[in-house]
Amino acid sequence: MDWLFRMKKHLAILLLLPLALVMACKKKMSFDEKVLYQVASAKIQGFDPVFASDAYSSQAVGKVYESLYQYHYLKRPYTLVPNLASAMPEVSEDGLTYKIPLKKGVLFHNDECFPNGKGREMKASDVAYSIRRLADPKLQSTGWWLLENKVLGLDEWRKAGGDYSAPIKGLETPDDYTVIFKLKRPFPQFLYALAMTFTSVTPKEAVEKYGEEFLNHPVGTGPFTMAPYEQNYRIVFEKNPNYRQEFYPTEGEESDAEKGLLKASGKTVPFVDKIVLQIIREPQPAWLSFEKGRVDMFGIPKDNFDKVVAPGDAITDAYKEKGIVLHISPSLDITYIAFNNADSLFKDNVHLRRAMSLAYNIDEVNKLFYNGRTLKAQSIIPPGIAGFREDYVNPYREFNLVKAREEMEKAGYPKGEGLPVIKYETIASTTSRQMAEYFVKSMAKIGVRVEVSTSTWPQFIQKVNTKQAQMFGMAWGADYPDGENFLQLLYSPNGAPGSNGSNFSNPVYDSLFATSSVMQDSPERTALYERLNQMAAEQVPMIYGVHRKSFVVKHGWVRNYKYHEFSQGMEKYYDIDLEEKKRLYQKM
Amino acid sequence: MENTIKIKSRSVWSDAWDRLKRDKLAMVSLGVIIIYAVVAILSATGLLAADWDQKVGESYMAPTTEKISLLFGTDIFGYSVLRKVIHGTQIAMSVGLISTLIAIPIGISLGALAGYFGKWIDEAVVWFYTTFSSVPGIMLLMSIAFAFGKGLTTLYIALGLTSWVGLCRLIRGEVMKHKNREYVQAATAIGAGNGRKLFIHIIPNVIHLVIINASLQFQVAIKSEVILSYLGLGVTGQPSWGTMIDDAKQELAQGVWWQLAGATFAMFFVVLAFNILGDALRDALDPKLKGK
Amino acid sequence: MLLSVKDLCVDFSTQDGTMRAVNNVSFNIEEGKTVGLVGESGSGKSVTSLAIMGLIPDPPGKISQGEILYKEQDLVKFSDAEMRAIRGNDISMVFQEPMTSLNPVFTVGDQLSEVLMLHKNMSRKEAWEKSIELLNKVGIPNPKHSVGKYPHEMSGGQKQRVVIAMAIACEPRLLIADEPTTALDVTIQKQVLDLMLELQDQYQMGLLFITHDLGVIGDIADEVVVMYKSNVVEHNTTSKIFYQPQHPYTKSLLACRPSSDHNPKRLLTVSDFMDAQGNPLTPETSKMEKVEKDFGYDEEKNPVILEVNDLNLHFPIKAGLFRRTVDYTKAVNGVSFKLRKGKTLGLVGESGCGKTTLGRTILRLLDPTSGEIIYRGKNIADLPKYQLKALRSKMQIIFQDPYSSLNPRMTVAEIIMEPMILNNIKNSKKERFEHAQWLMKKVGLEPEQLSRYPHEFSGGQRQRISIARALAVDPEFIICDESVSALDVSVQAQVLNLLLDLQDEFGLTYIFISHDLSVINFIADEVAVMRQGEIVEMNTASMVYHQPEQEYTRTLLEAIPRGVPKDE
Amino acid sequence: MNGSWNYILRRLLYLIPVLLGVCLLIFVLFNLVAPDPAALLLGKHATPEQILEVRQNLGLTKPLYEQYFDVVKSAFTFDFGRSWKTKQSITTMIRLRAIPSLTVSLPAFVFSTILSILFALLVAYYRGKGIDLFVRVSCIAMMSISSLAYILFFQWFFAYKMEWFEILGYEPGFPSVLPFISLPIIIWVILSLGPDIRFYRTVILDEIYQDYVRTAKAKGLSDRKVLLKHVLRNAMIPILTYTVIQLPFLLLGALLLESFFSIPGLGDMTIEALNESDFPVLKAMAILSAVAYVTFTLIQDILYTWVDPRVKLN
Repeated sequence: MDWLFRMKKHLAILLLLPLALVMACKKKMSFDEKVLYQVASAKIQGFDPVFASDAYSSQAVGKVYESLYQYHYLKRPYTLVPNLASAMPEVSEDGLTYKIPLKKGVLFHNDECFPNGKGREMKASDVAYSIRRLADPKLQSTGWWLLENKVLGLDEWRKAGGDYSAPIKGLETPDDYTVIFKLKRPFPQFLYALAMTFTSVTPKEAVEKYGEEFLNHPVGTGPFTMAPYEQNYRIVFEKNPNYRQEFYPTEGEESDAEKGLLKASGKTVPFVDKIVLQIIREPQPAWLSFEKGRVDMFGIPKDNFDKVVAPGDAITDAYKEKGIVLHISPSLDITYIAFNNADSLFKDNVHLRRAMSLAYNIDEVNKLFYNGRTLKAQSIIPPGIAGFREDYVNPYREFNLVKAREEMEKAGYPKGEGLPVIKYETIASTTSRQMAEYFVKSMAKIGVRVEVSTSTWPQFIQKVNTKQAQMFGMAWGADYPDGENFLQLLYSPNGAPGSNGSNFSNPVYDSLFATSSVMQDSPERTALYERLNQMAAEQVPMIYGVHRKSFVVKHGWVRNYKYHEFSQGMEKYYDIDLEEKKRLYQKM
Repeated sequence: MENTIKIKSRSVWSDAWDRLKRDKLAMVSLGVIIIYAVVAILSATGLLAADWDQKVGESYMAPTTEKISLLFGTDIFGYSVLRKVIHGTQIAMSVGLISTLIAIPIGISLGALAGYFGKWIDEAVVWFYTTFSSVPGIMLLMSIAFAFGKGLTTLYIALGLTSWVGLCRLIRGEVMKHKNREYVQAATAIGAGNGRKLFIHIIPNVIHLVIINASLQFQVAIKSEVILSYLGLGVTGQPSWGTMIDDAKQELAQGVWWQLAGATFAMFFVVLAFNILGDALRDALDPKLKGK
Repeated sequence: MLLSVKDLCVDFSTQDGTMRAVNNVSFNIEEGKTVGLVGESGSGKSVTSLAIMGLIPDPPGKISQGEILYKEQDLVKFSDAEMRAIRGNDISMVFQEPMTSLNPVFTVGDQLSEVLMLHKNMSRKEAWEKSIELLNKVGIPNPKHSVGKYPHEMSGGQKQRVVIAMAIACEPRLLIADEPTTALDVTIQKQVLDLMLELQDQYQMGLLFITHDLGVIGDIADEVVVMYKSNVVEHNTTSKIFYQPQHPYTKSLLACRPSSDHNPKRLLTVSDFMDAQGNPLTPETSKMEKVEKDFGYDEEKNPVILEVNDLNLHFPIKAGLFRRTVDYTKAVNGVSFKLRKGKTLGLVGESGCGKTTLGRTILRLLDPTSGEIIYRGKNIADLPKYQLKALRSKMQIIFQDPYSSLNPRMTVAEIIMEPMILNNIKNSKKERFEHAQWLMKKVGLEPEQLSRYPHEFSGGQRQRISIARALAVDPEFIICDESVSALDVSVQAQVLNLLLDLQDEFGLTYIFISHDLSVINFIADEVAVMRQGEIVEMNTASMVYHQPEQEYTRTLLEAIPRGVPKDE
Repeated sequence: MNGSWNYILRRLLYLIPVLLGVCLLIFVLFNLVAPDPAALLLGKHATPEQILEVRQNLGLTKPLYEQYFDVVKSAFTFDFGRSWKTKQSITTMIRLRAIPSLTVSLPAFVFSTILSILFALLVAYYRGKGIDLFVRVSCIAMMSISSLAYILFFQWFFAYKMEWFEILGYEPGFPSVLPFISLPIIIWVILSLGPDIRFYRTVILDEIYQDYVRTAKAKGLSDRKVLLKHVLRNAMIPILTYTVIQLPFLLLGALLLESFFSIPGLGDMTIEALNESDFPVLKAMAILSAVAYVTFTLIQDILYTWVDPRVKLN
């Protein structure tokens, strides 16, 4: 090792040598193949549809599996169209029986689980099998709530232990291409359930062959296939060679044609050969990767808004130059700060709740945390869904300290006197922490003292579920585009540990909700929804925050992109313009 | 002992202090630490940067020399980053101090007991810290957070409870060595009991290791606060360097570098000072290592 | 002329400024001749030898002046590479501490071959063969096997032989030996010295022999250079030095070493020959009186205070999966003796013979396996610990290493007062302090120094502090465990005198443990020779010395350096 | 030799109390203290009945001693079952995740160790000179910056601005993995260089003042030769202690690095599991690291006998 001393002067070169080697073998972007680079910010749990409860897993599952129905890619408001079903169902008068015809010639992916490794045709029995899996008590699917207490005989089947050979009254397959569902009671949202990933069709052979490992061996009917999942942070999907003939939609919203979204009309999907899904947890590297064109499209983290977005929601020139396009679309969600209405402090004190709502300057929140690009929420239902009224203004939503102080007096705590310190629960992310800080400051202005308690997600959930959280920040995203999905957040039977974490309980609200929830879509139901929505506003069971917007940036070479709230499986419509990519790449 | 005090003599400690005084770098470091401590105290008593939660400008203003409060720019709320940095000093110093104060008594007492009494006590302590150190530290930290909830107190406890093993091991080894030294044998010969041998004779002879360890533990705690903030175990309700650096992970791509820079520099100097002082203390207190 | 050192000055820079370690030292060594360099620790003798080897650590050390002429070439001016060619080849060196001067992780053969391969261009195989030859030459048994051993697998004496083998491997012209035998037992010391002389004779090397003990080199050196405080104070042929010493320091060195022929009442020390400024004094001749020790005893005045009967201390040897005891090391094996008040029992033996263990067992610092320790009629061998406390004030111990036996974090006052506090001697702090002051005077230290810390004292002074601490409880019985072995001969004499003075004054009883027979002879009334945990011979000192019964005792006695010049 | 086998066997038996302790520790920490995972697993539409069912399925309703016994059982059978959260087999998870972790941590560890020893030798050789001071001060300075700051800055500067490396990701296989792992490795090396060089330097200097070094010099060996042969070999003993004991932690990978560079490693998995109260995964990781820890201390002991002939396994 004597060389070390002789080489002292050249040590730097010695150190840099391996570095140069690494740089030499840096990856080159290929322009020969249509590859879509996507990003997700949380890991994919696995590829079993019955567990695909989080957004990213469900999107990943949606590339490989299909449900009976799907949302129309371009039409708004969101409407259902057949996917594996060949047509919309025949629904009986009483709304209890759904007869669904299936497409013929739909093949499963080629997989070892089938004889000769050739994917066989998908049949009605596969649908029934998949529904049984969702209800199987041994699996404890996270999507069971969707069908719980809805399909005739399914709950009993589940109670009895889930014998796959046992018949279920409400689930019949008269022939290979027909499935009949019989419901216990009217459930107007039932079809939405059949469009969710939970109800995707899975072949029995794969489940039986792979057993518990099924979740790593996706075998579906979807537009893309993938090799056994190895829990990598980079998942590669390939175009399904067995895919049936599916076409790009020919109609859409008015503006779609103008945006060039109809150019591909009638063409066979999918367009891309490959999808590379990269999981990147931290926003900084995700953004940097996007900028470098390593990722094709990307939902912007809030802090990068300013850099990308010029005033007026347009993209900044610097990015426009690079061909980057920004899509801003309202998303079907609501953020809120919930009161625990089971807490004696808030239970019967609507004035206190109102006072706190009035003291919380949502416009400022909008500006600080969402760069002023969200919609102030008046009540619980977001725009774009029946029940939302453009003209409705919640009297307790405005920022008005004078009124807030009046309410404080009515509440019996003038200037906050006598009011105990309120505990605000939040999770430990950077933004949540900053939001909590802002909330504390706002409440201090009317003499309400708030103490922040941060937790990890499990702790937070536990506190909410055991009704220990006094106040907490939350958000709700639509499972399906129906007001019911939002209004049920305040329905008292859904109290903790259910989705009504605020434990709001109001007999009038409950009975109106019960009525409306079994009604088919109709003006009467919309009126009822509106009434419920107004009650939700005036009772202030929670301080409403904002309806967020989704900000998606994509590179110029991604074609046919349109924001979709329920985007699982929509990648089949995307296209990559390789010429454009090459051109724009040179600019970078 | 009235008579003795009058006669000036040089104990090991005063010798060490003399040696330390001669080390200019160490004295500068000590100065830096004192300045940080003063800033922390001033901030804790509300004399300095008490108004950190006041807006001084727009959100994310770049650093400018126009106003002192804008020297490091502003954060998302338009708060002065400089004030936040100053306020963060208080958190950093208290995290360092308190977690060190928690870890050291545990480390010394377990280490000394194990090293001195040996036999099953030693076996038990060794088993305990082997068990303890074979579980990944991060799990311990997180579960302590589960047990105590989030916040500053948890931070103190979590960092304190997970950092005694090194010291314990060190003290155990040293006590074992000293136990067989002739001066301890001599103490036995004059009739000293276990307590006396351990506390009057052995511990004062290993305590310098504790001081060196403490100065290093202190800076490790300050650095750990950043990691814990990233993991969501950080301080809430007030700015700390950790939360500032954590914020920066969303800001940097946007060109907002000053929160990261401010907090990193503030941390850099105090950690550097503790490191240098730790080294100097080792040289001064452990003369056999002098000059290394 | 082989080597000629001229006006050598070596400076060390310290925090308190420059310190001169060697001042104007000059001497010559001729081929085949031996020069002894004598002086106490810190006198500059080792630095001189390092300067010749070019091994002065720089910084902080520096040769500031003078020449070191080796075969007419000035080594001081040599470059590092030139010096390396000389080192180990022309001039080689043997160090004091055989335990640490070999690299523990290489085999003896590796370390020997290394020097041969370096200077003699031998191949690994040749060097290995030569190494075996060398080991044979220095008297290592079974060299073929030993060559593959690691240093720790050898005894101290064997290690020193290996170091010597390494030093002579390239047949150097000059061999420097820096206290090569100080750390060894007397018997081994003798063998090593004989070996070196033999080798010197064989190769006709020049030999520079460094020691603090004039006695050691009396019979080997041709010339002696005496160093005191960085300066050469006397330089002459060995016989002149021994028979006509000029400088008072040389005289004191000659007088302070006890020997079996010369058994004075008290040893003469440096302070008898010169004052602090170095002015010569005339020593009190009364001290030099030879005494024939009185071995008789008076039942009244000298009752038996300690009786040890069949004392055993066996350490278990554990082995196997569950650490079961498979055998015992018999550190103390069936030892019995009686000790009378006011008398001194000398316990002598080679290192590892169990003498230290025996001493500590008697004090119950270690627990005996079986046997009786009857102190004043009471068996204390199995007394529970809490009852021992009362005995502690009666029995004390003074350890070997003055550096580790005092707690460095306590002042001398605290050290001396601690036993008083523990044993409730004196009632107030003030009284204790006064007693401590009185003790300081008794052991020959200034009472003002009470507030100092141990590290501010020299080795001899520290040993005095240890004595003061032992005396603080007013004991009647003290075990001195190699208490003077780590001291230079000049200091050793002072401490021995002090111990005798104190014995006279307080009627103390000693067990004096040492490997040095001349010291034992000087101080003890009765001598017990220990070997492998057993007492092999026990008799009055003069009987043991003059009419030893055991072969083993005889070997020990023969090993004592005669302390007479070579040419006599 | 029989003695050493006994020793090794005895040390392996020591695993039992340590594993029992680790089981107790994680049982207390995660079964008693950590939040109930059932509700979390069921998502936002949970009902009390379902929560109860899930708790039963997970064995959380069993008596505590039985639950502890289950932990112990899995520790000794190495059968960790499946993750509560992802339903993945934990053994597979660990197998798949260990590779990326080691792909980063092992080369990083090897590089940093070799580099630091080289630097330490260099500065020990030139001790007290300018280069020594410079390296020492740089080491301390490098250690004084938060690792998070390094990651944020390096990723932004070297990968994004300079485009020297891939920003993130992980592709299995060689050499395609290189551009992804180099930056994390460089950051790791930079983070460990400071403390390592300091430690090795102290260790080497401790040896440099030993007597045998003087003997070696007296033989006529050059300073370099002495340093590289005699000193280094002896310094290997503390160096081994220091390095070997880091090995079990390599398995865990680097937490922050894995998160920021999207490397699907075990450290990242642990953090996720902590965030999701995924008790079986945490249990498996704790047990695994305890086994690794005890095993590596044993390996360390065995290596001692190799570098230091004075040490015998006993």
